Amino acid sequence: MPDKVTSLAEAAALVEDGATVALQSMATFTAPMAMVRELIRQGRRELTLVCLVGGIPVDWLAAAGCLSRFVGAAVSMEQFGLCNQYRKAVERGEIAVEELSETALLARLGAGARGLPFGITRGLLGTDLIDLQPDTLRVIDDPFGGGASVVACKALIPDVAIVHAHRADRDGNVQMDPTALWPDIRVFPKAARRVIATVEEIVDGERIRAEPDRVVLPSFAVDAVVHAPFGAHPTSCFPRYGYDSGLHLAWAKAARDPEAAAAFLDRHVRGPASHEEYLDGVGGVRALSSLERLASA
Amino acid sequence: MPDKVTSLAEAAALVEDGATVALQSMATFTAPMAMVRELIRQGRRELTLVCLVGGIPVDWLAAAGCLSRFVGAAVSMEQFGLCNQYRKAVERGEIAVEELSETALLARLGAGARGLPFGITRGLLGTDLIDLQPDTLRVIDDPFGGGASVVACKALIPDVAIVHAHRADRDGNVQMDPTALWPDIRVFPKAARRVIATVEEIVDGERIRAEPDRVVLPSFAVDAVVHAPFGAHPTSCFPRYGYDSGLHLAWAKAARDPEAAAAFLDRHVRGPASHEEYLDGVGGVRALSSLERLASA
Amino acid sequence: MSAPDYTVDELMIARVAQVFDDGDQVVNGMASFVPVCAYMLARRTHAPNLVWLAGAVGLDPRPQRVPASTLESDLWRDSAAYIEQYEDFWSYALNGRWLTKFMVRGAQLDMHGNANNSAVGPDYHRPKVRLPGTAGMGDMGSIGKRLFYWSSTHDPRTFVERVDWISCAGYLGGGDERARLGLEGGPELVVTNLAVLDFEPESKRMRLRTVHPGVTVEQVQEATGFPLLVAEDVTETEPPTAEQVRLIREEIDPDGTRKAEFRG
Amino acid sequence: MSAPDYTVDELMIARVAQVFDDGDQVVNGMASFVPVCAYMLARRTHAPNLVWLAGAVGLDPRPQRVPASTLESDLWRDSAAYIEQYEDFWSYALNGRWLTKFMVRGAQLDMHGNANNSAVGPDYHRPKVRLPGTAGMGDMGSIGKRLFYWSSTHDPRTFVERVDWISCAGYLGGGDERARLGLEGGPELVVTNLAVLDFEPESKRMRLRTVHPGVTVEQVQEATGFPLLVAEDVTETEPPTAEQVRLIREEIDPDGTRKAEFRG
Repeated sequence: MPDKVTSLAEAAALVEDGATVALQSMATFTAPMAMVRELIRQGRRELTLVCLVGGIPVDWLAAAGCLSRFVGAAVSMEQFGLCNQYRKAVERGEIAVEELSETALLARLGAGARGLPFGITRGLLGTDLIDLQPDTLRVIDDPFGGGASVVACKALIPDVAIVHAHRADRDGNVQMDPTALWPDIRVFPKAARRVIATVEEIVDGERIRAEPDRVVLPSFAVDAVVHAPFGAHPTSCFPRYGYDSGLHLAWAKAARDPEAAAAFLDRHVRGPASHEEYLDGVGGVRALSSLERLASA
Repeated sequence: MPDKVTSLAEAAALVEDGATVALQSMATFTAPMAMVRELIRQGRRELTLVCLVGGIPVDWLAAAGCLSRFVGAAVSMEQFGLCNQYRKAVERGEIAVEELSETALLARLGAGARGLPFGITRGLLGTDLIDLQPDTLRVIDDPFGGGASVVACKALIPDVAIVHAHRADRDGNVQMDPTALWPDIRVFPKAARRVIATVEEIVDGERIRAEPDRVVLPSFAVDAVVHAPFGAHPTSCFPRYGYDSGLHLAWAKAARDPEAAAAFLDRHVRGPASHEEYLDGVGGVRALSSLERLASA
Repeated sequence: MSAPDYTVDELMIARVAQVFDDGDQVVNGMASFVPVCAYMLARRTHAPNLVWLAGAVGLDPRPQRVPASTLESDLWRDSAAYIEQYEDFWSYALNGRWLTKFMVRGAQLDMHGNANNSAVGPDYHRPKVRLPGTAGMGDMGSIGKRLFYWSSTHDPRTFVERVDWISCAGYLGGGDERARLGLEGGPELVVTNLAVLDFEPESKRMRLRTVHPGVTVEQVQEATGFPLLVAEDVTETEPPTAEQVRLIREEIDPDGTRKAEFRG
Repeated sequence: MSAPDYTVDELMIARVAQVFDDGDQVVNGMASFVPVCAYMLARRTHAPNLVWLAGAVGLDPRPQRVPASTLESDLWRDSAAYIEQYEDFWSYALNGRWLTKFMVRGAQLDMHGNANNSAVGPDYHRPKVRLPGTAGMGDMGSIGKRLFYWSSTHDPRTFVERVDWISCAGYLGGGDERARLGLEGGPELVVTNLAVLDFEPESKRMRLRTVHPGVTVEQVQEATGFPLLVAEDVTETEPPTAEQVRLIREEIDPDGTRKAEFRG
């Protein structure tokens, strides 16, 4: 099999300016943060970001000026608050928002994954979000005359999906230990044209074969694999490590002010030349091992 | 939690004459055979059977006169041939067939599971099966004007789904060891009004909690749990035991002739008063342990 | 026996717990301390068989106490099942057989039980305030669920006559408008830091049912940005019992995490 | 170097193996010994990176030999991944990026590449012969796949002018009828126990391309229930090499399981 393992920098080249990027992110849960930092370092522009519930990666990308559009169900860092840099950019009209309920977003992506022109849901009926977004949402009738209407949700095919997982082999088989499986890893990669997976560890194929039911992405559906231990930091990667409260709080505070936000990004994202330097900058091995204890508590 | 564990006889009472029964069955793979035998013993009539690819349980139920209708993608025992008793009954006009492609069947059941009036697929376009079945299949246009048509598949809500699995606790959490996960256990139970699970073993809740990602049916979605070791016999239950070639061959031979088929059913299904007696009748522990060796070879 | 001392969060939690019957299935989302504490309380009192999908992930979890997040793994690491969300959770939620009651909170909540978590201001595309987004409420409002709102900020900014944008369908314009659209279920109860309200059956307008001890009908009306209907038999909200308060303080949430949303 | 002795099953397997390129993804269903042997042969020869979803379950399995079933666990127990079927397999199959080539066999196959596995006779509801059912071919024919047929029974009962019922969409009535329906892909090749056939690009009628060694054009026509188009350059089907035959006999299928369907 072709060796899919590559560097952060090379994998990031799969993401072009103006691309639609389906990004794993669910509040403080696992996001491919090492790749998000690389995209900021490389200065990507005009990205459309697709998330379920976008957390800190959305705010960092917004603060760095990488985004022109957000498609998703919500943006929130849960107890660390709304994403202020993203909010302000939306309020200034710099980032357009396509706001979908979870099932409507999943219907769009599920249709993309399955080569269907549209998917359907009963969610959103009665809300204002349908009329606000007629290009992608439309109420249609039951062709069997049952009387119930449904919402047709136009297929969405992102250019790239980016996820972080526990391990992969060099063929690109990506495996997760038992954890929450959100749609961002279950359906985003199936819908996208290209898939990048960053992983905590690269393993031999025999390790993957020991738990064939825990492969979440088969080799043929993955285009690039990048070794990025603690690659989800400061988001969580259960059961390996918890989210970093300290860094979330520091960002939430910085994000109230554009200059503080820029300084934060300079220090933690643009400054470090590599993922390893980033990890050193947020406390290195000592701090990170305390997150591991947190996750296994 | 209410104790869901009951007997085969009592669980079978959830299946009424005339019911639509979604039955786990995929050629020689795991089917809830102990429950199938109990339904035959109890003399159920006029059942509509919903299967993905129905194997030996379809033929036994057909031979026993339990069926008036079959809904599914195919009927086959793979290397043991077509199901002759079922075929003859269809050819005599005694069993009606609704024949769907796999995605059309899954669209019907997926819509039932999700409370949607219909699901959609691109499968079957161009075939004769759409016009043959206008009550449940209808070609509709893309409301976004993309030009591609899709097939709307009317929601199907079975009265009961019956599955066999490796283990459950008394609350009804049903768990599978790593194996093939067909739609018959992934979506049939979600679509049905009632769910019966027969299992190889009843375990303590702590055993279930040791592998929370391998629960295939959560307690609240299960109405009855029945302890039936080797309950899938003569179908397989990987990785615990393989299918029984000998009994499949014996049935395939008997099924060529109505009298031989009836004698087979009398001996193996109607004769034994219980699941335990059935197992004794097919060779008992010795023969079954050879199937275990087969599965772990 | 009512508690000798209690706080409004504890009263709300005890009141919300009453909504759930033994054997119900419930789910919670992000930053949902009132529902989570109420579920944990109900499971320890009248509803030991309340089936709880913690964070929409963990089935029947056994958290030692309420953690800092109601979504993350501390809540559900010890569960009977991890429910995959795309296919499994949403099938169970959409089916209609299960999870029939759903708790919601919105940045705005209006006279007819519609909620807004999308945007504030007349221009949706250039909002005064961009809110987090509809997330699951945009589904739950439309798929036949019985909706139960909670709010720790009963004030005219939250309780508005008409939400700027409906991101969770309540009774829409009121009367039978929701029913005419074919939507079943709908809002039933609103539990706030001041009162408990329901919806008058014909007009589907919000109606005051009980005021919390020490709160007057007038205070509730003043805190509400539209004219409230007032039930003829407005009484005082039943305070939590001493045992309920003990369970909340000692077992369920000894860290007091539930109180954060009340500090505003 | 062609094998000094070989059987028609081995010739067909070697010919079918040529269809698949290194890096393709392929899947097999029930009782599919010709495709399974061809995949195993291709992986041992020109296409070591052929991605194989054995039985639509096991990714890149390492079976020791062809087992009695091409669906059951003996084929895929040692796999890199067990692919869940409802959500995972069907997404990969329907997507269009993957699994672009699909092998099919039908009880009837017609002049325009339509297949029938549903029923024989003019009354679908009261058939002369009830066939197993459309299963996956009812999908694969309509979703843009490149279809490759195999048949070990090239005779007028199988090769009919018009199938009684189309359960796998080929070129329908021929010409551009398939394209007008918006269906991409379609039948490309038919590998039988007598010959290899394709479809003439304009009429979409089945056309003889090569005859197996020892078989004449006339014999193929006689075994076919409709007038065949015959390519101008009909040649002999390339026989398997000695190494291919050795691999099939010694490594892939030493039990000769592949031969069962040829005994009829």
